[in-house]
Amino acid sequence: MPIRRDSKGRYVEVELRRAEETLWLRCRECGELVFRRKLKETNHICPRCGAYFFLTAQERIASLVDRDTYAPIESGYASDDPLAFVDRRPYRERLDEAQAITGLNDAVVVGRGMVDGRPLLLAVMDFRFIGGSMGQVVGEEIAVALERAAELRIPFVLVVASGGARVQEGAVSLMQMAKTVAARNLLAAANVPFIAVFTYPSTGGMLASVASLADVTIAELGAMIGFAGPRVIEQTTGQRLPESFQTATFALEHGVVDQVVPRESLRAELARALLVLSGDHNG
Amino acid sequence: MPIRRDSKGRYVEVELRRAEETLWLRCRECGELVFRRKLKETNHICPRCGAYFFLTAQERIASLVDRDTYAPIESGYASDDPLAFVDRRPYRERLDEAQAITGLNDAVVVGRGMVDGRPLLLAVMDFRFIGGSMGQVVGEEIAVALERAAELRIPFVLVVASGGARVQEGAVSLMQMAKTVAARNLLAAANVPFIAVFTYPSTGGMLASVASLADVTIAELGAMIGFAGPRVIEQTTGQRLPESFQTATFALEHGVVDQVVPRESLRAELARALLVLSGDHNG
Amino acid sequence: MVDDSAIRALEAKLVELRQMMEAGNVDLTEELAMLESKLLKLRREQYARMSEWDRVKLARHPERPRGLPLVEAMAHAFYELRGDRMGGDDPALRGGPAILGDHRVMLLFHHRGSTPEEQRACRHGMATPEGYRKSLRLMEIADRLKLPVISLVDTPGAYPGVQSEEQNIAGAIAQSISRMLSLNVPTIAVILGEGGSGGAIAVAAADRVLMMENATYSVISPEGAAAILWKDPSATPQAAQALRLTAPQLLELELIDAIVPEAIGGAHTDPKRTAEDLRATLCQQLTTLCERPLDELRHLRYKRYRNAGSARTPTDPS
Amino acid sequence: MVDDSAIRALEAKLVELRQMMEAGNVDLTEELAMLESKLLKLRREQYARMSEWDRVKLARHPERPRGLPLVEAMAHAFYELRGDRMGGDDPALRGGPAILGDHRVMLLFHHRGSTPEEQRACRHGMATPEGYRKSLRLMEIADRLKLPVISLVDTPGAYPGVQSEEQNIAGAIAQSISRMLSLNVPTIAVILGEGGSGGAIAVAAADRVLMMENATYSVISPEGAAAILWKDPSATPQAAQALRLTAPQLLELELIDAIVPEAIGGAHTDPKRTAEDLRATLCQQLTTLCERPLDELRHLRYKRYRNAGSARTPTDPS
Ligand SMILES: [Zn+2]
Ligand SMILES: [Zn+2]
Repeated sequence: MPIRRDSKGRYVEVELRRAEETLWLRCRECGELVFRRKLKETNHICPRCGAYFFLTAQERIASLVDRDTYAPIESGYASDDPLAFVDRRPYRERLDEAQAITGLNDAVVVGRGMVDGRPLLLAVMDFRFIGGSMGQVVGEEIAVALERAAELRIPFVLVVASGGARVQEGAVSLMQMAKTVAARNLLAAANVPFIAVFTYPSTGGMLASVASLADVTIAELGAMIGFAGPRVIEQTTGQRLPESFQTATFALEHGVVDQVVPRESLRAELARALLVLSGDHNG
Repeated sequence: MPIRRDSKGRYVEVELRRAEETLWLRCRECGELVFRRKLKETNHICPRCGAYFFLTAQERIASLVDRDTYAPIESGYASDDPLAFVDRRPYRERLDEAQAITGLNDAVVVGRGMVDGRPLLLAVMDFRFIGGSMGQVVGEEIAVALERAAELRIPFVLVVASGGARVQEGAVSLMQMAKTVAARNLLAAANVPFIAVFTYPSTGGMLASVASLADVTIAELGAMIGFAGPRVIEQTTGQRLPESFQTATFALEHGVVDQVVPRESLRAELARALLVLSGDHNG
Repeated sequence: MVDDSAIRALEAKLVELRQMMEAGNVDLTEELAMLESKLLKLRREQYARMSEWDRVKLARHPERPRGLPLVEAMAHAFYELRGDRMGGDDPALRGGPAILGDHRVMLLFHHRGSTPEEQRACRHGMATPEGYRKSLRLMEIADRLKLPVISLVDTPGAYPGVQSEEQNIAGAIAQSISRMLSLNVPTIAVILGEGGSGGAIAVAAADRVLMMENATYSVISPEGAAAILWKDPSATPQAAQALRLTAPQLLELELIDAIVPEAIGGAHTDPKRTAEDLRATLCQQLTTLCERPLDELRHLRYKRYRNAGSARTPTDPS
Repeated sequence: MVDDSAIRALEAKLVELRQMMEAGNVDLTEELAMLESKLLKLRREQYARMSEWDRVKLARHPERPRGLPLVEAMAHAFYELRGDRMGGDDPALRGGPAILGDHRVMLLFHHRGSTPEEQRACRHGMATPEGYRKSLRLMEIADRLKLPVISLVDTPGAYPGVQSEEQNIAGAIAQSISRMLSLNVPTIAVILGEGGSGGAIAVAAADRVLMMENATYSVISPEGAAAILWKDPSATPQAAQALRLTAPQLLELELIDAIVPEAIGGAHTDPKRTAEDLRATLCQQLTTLCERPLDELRHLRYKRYRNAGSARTPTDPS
């Protein structure tokens, strides 16, 4: 999908990569070869041109959570391939490949941790895994995380990086919208705060379900936030899209997000929100 | 106030008149002199040009309710003149005059009745009484009617003809917005339906409180529906107002009312709505 | 549609024989009965042979009973409520209180329109944020007045447009799902024609989900899937097959509860019967649901969507 | 404003004497003390003599502590939430969770802006449907997260514009009043500057309504009343008097609960103290309110608004 841009906050697409194996990464914006370890220090922002590199779920977690406070919650589920779906390739193969590349069972990672000393339940999506699409496993993991947060009465934070529904799971993936919303209603009934962080991209069925129901929504600068893909909109309506269409700034102007922050401020922003929201653990 | 018009449904202003004393009324639209009794048969529509005459509360009630089913509920309250307000004339004098002309204690009449055999609690405003403005008595009467409807579990119908708040009662009139909304919340908690009928005019504080909270809103063709007066809007913003501004059709197009109906269909429309809504008394 | 030249030929023959008989020359009663039975058999066979893509075309059939005409045929009384109370009204997603048999309900339904102008105004059943916010308002009223909610789903999907995005269509859909799941009344959704993606689930997260025999329900249209996954529009029938979007397939996947049978050839061949059958089915379901205590209903609803389409076996993440 | 030439002269004299003393020539300690006491007396007298129209001008004073700067001075932490989730955000009506002393609360407040551009963007504190729908959203969150709601009211009124009408500003205000009255948390409103009509009551239907000493609260502006009732703009001061819109008058009418004292001369003469006093008052009220059982709170709230400004004596309708 074409990346529309906030004036600041440019995402650069990088190749799918295994989490730990590449030593150097090339910035597609300016061509700079950047040492991987260096990127960790810069919040995965290109030191030369300021472009944002895509984060893996683990990298995102490390960039947000207090050191040594993170504990994963593992459901151990992997997709059943409920439709036995085959397009040009079997879905099963795509799953195996994504699992091999990412080391993940699916497109979301769930765990507990602290931000600035305040506990939270965290679900972070990984765009490398079939575009961060929501199938039965993503739905299950997010529902588990929401239920756990409700039970423990600690705030739930969802970091979105999702192209939408997992097409290869058909109506099964559609059901995940209802599933995650049902679990979110449970969290809401337990009076527990819910913060969503929108990154690039936050679109489709993920945005049209649980992600839009957060109490607080924070957009990372450069995020793409929208329901339908720009191409679909142009084809269906013949409309020309505004320059800033579906950017974080656009979402702010149209009342969809509470704040837009550059990547380097995201952790502090989250801490600020948790400070006023997480009463039970208030210092 | 200047009357903006739906393509059909033209209201004509008539002089303040005592309910029972004038035999003939002149249509300000076409000049026709119409025999009062004749008007009753035509739903107070000019037989020559089709213009709508303003209805007194009693005339409105007669036009809607099944014959011999209406029983007034009298609170017996009259305004205290809580601010001892005097502008160019004392408010007390205006009240006395309005009471003398209308035979009412204030700008709303409350009672029980049937429409097509279905019972309802009815509050009907009378524009002759200081422009149908809402002061402490209107607030009280509407609240009483809402409480009674909640208690009896029969639908509440409010027929609005109001220029807004009763300015001469200052903040006291402002409180009536909260009062009527509180009583409406009680009705809602009792799961009892609430229908509002908007006539000319339905504006200001009346529209910005209880009237807007009806489950079903029906606009009489030719109604004026809006929060701020057209002159205020033009003066504040310098905007030119659209031709259909604040008409019933405008309200329909902007999602504010469910239906727009000509005066002669209002009773049938109400019966239709009550049929599907008033389950307990369903034939 | 399926190749039906054999059927058409037989139909023509039947008309011919009937005319002959009416002309009074010969008694062809027996021959007519045989031919009619043959025709029925052919229709049944053809109907059974339909591919997924044929079903999609039946679900989209221009004469399929749907929208306002179906509601008017089905309900004893219907009072339409309009507007989101915030700026607009969407003619593509409609609703209002209605009487269905002995039940008072709140109806929600997509409307595609009959005339070309109406179809344009309704964007062929693609609802906007205004539509989903109206349906939210109607759910609120239903909850307050204790009216079970019945939704008739028939949409290619929510409307993808600039204004939809500006008005946060995603949020409107999410709110609609959320409110539907939290309703304190029984809820039934019927996938009537096309159940298209988020625009469908927005009003389909119900206690009971029924599907018309020839309806489809999918996360993406076959055309969309062909374009995205096959990068080839001609793969559309193949995509329709892969998506498992027909009623029998979805029943097998346990994503729906029951199938409402249609007349042989499809609902459009007998609109009157369609309306009657659907009303009967809904009334029966309503009677069952209304007997359940509300707590139980809400508990089962949570369980249903909590478990919908779950992976069955935990496996070690590699 | 009131004529304060005598005060200004005395202030100038004081500055002169202080300079003389600092220059080291003479000890004027006693004279200075006398003059200061005289000045205070004058100020008190003048302050007491203020007409209703003077109060209106104080309530509107450009340097009056209000909006975001006041919130930032008052709260230990404040996290602003933006947007109605439906298409826009109104900078004239703001809010978010905050920490006030030992209390976590949800703040709502009008914001007029400091710079001319900001003032234009905020329409001088006149909120739009987007603003009231945002406040509705924030009330929803407050209810869910059990945060008491505190609103700081300072608006000439809701914004009268074509778009406001198109987006049903009346309905937005009505919904806001309704939701505020149904909240399952304690609520406090402070009439901070101008409490203008429907735009004010929309967020002021609270368990406790406080008024700053020099705030005004009215169904119409004095200018509006003069135009409508007197048909004469020069009658504005007279209208201000007739409307009984000052804090002491509204306390007498039992429409508010308490007055928050301001510094002599008005809150703007000591913004820091204003913020501190207001925080202290709010925290004290919160402590009291939070002790009450919720049922009792809601019962009292209903009674309060059910009886607000009622006619006292039933009389026979003539
Ligand atoms: Zn670079
Ligand atoms: Zn006439």
